[in-house]
Amino acid sequence: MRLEPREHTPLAARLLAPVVAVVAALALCALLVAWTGAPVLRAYGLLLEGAAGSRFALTETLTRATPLILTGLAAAVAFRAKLWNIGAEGQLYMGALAAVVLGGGMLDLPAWLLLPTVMIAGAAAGGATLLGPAVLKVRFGVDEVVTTLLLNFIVLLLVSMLLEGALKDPMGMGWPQSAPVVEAAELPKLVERTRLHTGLLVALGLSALLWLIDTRTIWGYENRAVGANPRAAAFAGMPVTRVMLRTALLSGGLAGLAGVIEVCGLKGYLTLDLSPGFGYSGIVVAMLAQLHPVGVVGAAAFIAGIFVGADAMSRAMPVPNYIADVLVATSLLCMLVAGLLTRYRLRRG
Amino acid sequence: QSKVKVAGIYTVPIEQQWVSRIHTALKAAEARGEIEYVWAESVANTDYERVMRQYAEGGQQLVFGEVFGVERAARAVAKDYPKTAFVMGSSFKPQEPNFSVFDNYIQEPAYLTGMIAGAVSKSNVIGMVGGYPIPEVNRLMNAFMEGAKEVNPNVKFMVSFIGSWFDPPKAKEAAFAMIDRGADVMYAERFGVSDAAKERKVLAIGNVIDTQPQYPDTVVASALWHMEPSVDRAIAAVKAGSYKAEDYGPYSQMVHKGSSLAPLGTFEGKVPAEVMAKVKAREQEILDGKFTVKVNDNEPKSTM
Amino acid sequence: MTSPPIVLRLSGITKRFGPLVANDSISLTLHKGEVLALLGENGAGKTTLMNILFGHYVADEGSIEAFGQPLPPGSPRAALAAGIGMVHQHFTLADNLSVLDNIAVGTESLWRPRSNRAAAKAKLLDLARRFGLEVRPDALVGDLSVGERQRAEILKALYRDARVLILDEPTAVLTPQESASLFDTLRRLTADGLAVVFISHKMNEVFAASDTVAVLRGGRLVATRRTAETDREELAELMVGRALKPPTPAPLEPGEPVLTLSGVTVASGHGRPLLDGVDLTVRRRQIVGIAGVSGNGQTALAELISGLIHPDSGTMALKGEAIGNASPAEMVRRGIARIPEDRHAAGLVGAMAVWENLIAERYHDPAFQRFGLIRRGAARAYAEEVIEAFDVRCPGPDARTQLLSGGNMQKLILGRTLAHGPDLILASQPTRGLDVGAVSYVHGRLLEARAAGAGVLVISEDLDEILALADGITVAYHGRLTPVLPHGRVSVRQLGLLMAGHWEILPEIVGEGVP
Amino acid sequence: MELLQTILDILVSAAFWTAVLRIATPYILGTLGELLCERAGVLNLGIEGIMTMGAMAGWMAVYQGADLWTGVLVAALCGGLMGLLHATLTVPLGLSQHVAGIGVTLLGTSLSYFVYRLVLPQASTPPTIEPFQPLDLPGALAQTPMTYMALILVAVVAYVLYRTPVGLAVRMVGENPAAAEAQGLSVTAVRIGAVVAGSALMALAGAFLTLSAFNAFFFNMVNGRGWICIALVVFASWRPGKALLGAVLFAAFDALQLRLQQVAGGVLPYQLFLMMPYLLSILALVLVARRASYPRALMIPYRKGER
Ligand SMILES: Nc1ncnc2c1ncn2[C@@H]1O[C@H](COP(=O)(O)OP(=O)(O)OP(=O)(O)O)[C@@H](O)[C@H]1O
Ligand SMILES: Nc1ncnc2c1ncn2[C@@H]1O[C@H](COP(=O)(O)OP(=O)(O)OP(=O)(O)O)[C@@H](O)[C@H]1O
Ligand SMILES: [Mg+2]
Ligand SMILES: [Mg+2]
Repeated sequence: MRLEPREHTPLAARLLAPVVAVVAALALCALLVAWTGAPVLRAYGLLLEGAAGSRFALTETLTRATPLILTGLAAAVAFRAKLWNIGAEGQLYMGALAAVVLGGGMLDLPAWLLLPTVMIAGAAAGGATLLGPAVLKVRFGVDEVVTTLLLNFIVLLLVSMLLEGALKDPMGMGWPQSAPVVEAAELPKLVERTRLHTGLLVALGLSALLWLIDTRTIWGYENRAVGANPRAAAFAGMPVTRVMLRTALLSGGLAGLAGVIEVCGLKGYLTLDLSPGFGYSGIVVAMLAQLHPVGVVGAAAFIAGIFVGADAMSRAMPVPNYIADVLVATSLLCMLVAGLLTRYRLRRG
Repeated sequence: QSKVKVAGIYTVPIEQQWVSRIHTALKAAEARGEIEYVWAESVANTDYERVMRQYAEGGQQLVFGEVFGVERAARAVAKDYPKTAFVMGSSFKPQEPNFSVFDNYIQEPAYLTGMIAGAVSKSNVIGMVGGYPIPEVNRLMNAFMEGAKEVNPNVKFMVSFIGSWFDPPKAKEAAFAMIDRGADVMYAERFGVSDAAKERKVLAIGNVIDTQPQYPDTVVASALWHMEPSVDRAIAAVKAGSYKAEDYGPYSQMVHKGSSLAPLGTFEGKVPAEVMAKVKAREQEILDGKFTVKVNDNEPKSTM
Repeated sequence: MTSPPIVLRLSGITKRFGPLVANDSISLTLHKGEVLALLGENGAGKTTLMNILFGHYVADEGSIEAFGQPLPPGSPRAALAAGIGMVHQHFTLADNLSVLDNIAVGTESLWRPRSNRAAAKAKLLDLARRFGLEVRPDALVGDLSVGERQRAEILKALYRDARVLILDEPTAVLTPQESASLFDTLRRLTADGLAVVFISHKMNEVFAASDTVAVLRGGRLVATRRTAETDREELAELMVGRALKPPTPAPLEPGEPVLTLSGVTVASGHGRPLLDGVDLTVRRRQIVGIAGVSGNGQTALAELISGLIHPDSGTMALKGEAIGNASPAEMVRRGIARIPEDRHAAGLVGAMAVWENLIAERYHDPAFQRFGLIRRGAARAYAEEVIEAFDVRCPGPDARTQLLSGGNMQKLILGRTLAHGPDLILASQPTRGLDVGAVSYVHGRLLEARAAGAGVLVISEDLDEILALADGITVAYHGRLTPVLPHGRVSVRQLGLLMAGHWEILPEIVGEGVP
Repeated sequence: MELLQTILDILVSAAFWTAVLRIATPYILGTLGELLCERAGVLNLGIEGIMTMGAMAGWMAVYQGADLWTGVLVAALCGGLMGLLHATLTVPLGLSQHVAGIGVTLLGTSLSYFVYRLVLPQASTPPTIEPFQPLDLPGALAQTPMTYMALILVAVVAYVLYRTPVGLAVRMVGENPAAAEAQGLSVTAVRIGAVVAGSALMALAGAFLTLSAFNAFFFNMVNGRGWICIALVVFASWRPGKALLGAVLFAAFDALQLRLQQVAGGVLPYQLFLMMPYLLSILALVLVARRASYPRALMIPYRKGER
């Protein structure tokens, strides 16, 4: 047996692949569910209901998808340029840090001015965080997988230090958390009486914008060329180093923005557990979307839906709630294989 | 139908000491047939609000949990579900009509364990290993240090934090480092510290839970937290339809049996009698309201 | 006369890649001691056929017999066991491992508790002596010259006691001397009873070394001839399916200088400089060829003129204007057309479309962008023009560049660089690995540009190419260049000596009155 | 000055080096495992999950009544299985090693928690086992058998890689898979084998935490140690000997910061000390980066018959 590339994938196959993947993942996890003694079909019915069965479920899925879109874009942008940014988690926290510093009352601006300022600052903070590893990569050839990974730990410790020190909320009763952002720095809700906030629109807008940049501008053109073959790009006269650093700023910026949006849209202030690994999940999202900026939206919604649904299901059944993460992981792996089968066909010999 | 439907929402696994006290108390109520109990553990703060809403929508009458990282959101949820009773670990005030708060205010027994520790230390060096310097930890450490200094003014403290709740091997290493530098009594805020003490044959002081059965030759004394008074009170109130927002903090105090100094157990007779007499006296003063242990939430620092 | 026994029999081999039929029921036989030359245009299916024989690919139809036994398909291990050895078109050596490791890997049972390196080394050195293949067993492959790697590849096959040796374009990257020594070795091997299949685009090698020629075209075997009974013209016609006549340069009067290097030195960071006080002038309507064994500074010179590196001392002037540390983009702007040495690695972005590669050097041009937005329509239209003008065979401007054959990739690069009437053309190894049809196309284009007034600098390790094109020849050795010697004044023998560093003969050539 | 004296005092104490070796053990095992995978050309970001799996499975086996060494074996087997999953995805199927790895980490972690909770739903004080005890040897030699096992494994891996045919095959598929195939080796088999073996080593690193360093399984207890191993492999330039050195250095920084916290902890935030090992790792990387010679085929999938 071997894999042979397909010249073109039938649309049906492309549409069917995710369905098949999810069914396969559900079938695999059915074994685990059955092991707990819970009725499998009912469990999965509850999963679907929990992910999309009500207005509440839908808004919750989208709320969780919002930061994933941004960290997914961060990974997609970087990976396209072969900049292996595994540090979105740290960049997210740097963005959140900037948000609570500037949005916490330091600037007295009206909302229409304050929000963009905070967002830009958060993006800048995230971008600057990735700039370091990017410079080390182009200047000294230091592997960025490792530096960005290590920076996550450093950033988290830095945030911890600030939350117990300079940024500690005087009203927080000693708990290591920042003061909340002022009302003008809060993102308005998208749907009343839910958690869904306008950060989703920002994420969607950016995804579309990045797609436009990617396909329509010389920036995107340079990015793709440098990503695919830096040597040829340099030979043709493209500013490879500049593209690398620009990509780092953009990717880190997007991750930083995810932090800003979590703070300003959802939580209001910063704690050490702002993100349950959104930075890492972003990589998953980006790869599921095959690094396509618009595909990232779908992939983020998918990952969020599986998690939210499975989490809700575990609550109504005697199933440990870690099933949610197991399902996300299994879906991811099945999705990878299904994606492969849309690009390749199996042939004997 | 008379069973109260109760839910627990914990941001950490139920093995974590703090949460285990709530979980155990609720389990006991369930075993007595008073409640139906469901729970979710390791709920990330981002997801906390959703889980609260889902439980409230799902008809849970009473919800226990800890909202230290999600104070604002949790209080908003409580507003949306006035029929549901929330009893949450929190550093703030209760919120009308249905949001009650509690915390591990067990500084009193912590103070008493400090007295014992100060007395049994021969090197006059006590080591303390914590996860993060949060108020819940600080106030106990500070009370402990005060207690130790009362009986032994020469005692010095080493303090470190390992930056994690769940890394016993690391806590153990931190404890080893202190024992290497002369500590002969270890304040075991994290799992792992007592193990180090046991291996090096020095003493340890327990915190929140009683671990003497596991370390019979190591753990001298422990400051125990009992959530039962709070839990039982809340359940009774819900059952009676008289539930209202209130501060359950006091029900963690010794006088309400919300906390206690563990019996010396295997160390009975090994701690100098005059010290134990002093400890007993203090304990009585506390119960009588004649002595108050100061609540100090600041990060404790090494004094070496 | 009884012919020697058949060692290899391929019957009805067919291989499809999706819709493409790479091999179309090909049958071939190979006899003991025979040298079979496999000829064909780029993409004719030669490598595919050999990959099937060696077990890298599995044929869709057909069967193979080696020494009378059927060969199990799809198993290089079985092929090796049957005595078939292959030297691949692109070397299959690991740079970070030693020569010995590269040769010995896979020859011992994997579960032996210890490699027997001493025995392996002894066997290798013995083989090397017997066949006159000098090697350094403990050197890292990454430190070897191309010729040494070639020898390591052949030794790999011999080490396994190969009775049939497949050589896929073995001379494509060799210098004349190295090629000659390779053919020496081949003679010794065939005398020893080895049968050889070798693939080449170079006609003179076919005639020098083979007993039989098989010609593939479009995946089909179109002819098999005794080498002694055919000639160049016939083979070329069989290959491309039409008659070819090589372009002949018309004599032209060189114009004013377009490129002047004086005393240019580029340090290497350690040891000998890459370029050492190079003086060179290229004039309009003149083709200057740089001959030399690879690794004598040609790459540095090409990178210098491409704008990728900068001189540490000395000056470089274009059309009389000194240029400092210009970037590649700057060089393009100044009218230099640059054809890179390695079209896959440096020339093109394989994952991008043809049109995107065509505008790669001038996408800032207002014709192709406005306010940073790419004018896709204009760029595509332009690409179609170039594709037409340069006869690039591809499905269209949106085709992925990866899927083009080597010859068409080269035409794409020519189109990208020559379409704008450059003043100077830098062509590094412009026809490496191309078939005769493609070679004559490229040469024709370079000559056209010369006629149109450009100066052309050709860097090539293929002496035939330089002799066919150049008006003046300079030889690179240890980072230095000889003066430009007029074509016709210098013999192949003299060039060979200069390439080997015997510059003491220079006065006898230059003394005869070179300006 | 006084601080310098303290540091010197710490560095010359035997207790310090005992701690260093103990802390280093999981890093040694994890780094060896990752190194083996990467030497064969496969980046294994599943390490964090595989370590968690090893920690859980090994402990669970012992808790269910197996003896300690059986626990170690069970951990290695589970790690090998996770490795097989990663290898199947990345080698014959050639899927992105980054994503597959992160997927494996996610799966390994969540599956471990799921199984632990399913088997021990009532646990509220974590149940414990009787772990490996340090050998009764003087000074820094007083280590548990697993630490000695780790040290022996460094030599074993080095020997296998550099002195045996199978080791050469592993290095070859990591450098140039096409060349390995042309020599009759099955790239797929060698890579899968290396990833499975490497993952088993990673699982041992996890098992050390629950069978040796501590006596219970905790959620989250691997606590980023796997990621550190990834950095250590780069630091080690993909050499087993240097991996040992790197792990010991990192552990030394960690042991030192634990001790310095108590000396200077009064003045500086404790987070600065915790940061120290990470910062120094990055610094070390900058210093070695130029000389690192990584396996050329690392992260490049190889599919037979494709170019
Ligand atoms: N792995 C592959 N996948 C798809 N198509 C392939 C593959 N290998 C070869 N081909 C196709 O088979 C045809 C024959 O290619 P092959 O490499 O055998 O040509 P060749 O005669 O060796 O050419 P050259 O002289 O350039 O080396 C090519 O046109 C190509 O389209
Ligand atoms: N990855 C691939 N998938 C499908 N077809 C391919 C692939 N790579 C190359 N080809 C096909 O192989 C054919 C010949 O390509 P090949 O690389 O052999 O060119 P070439 O003339 O040998 O160039 P060079 O001599 O520079 O290597 C092309 O027609 C192309 O369609
Ligand atoms: Mg070929
Ligand atoms: Mg070719």
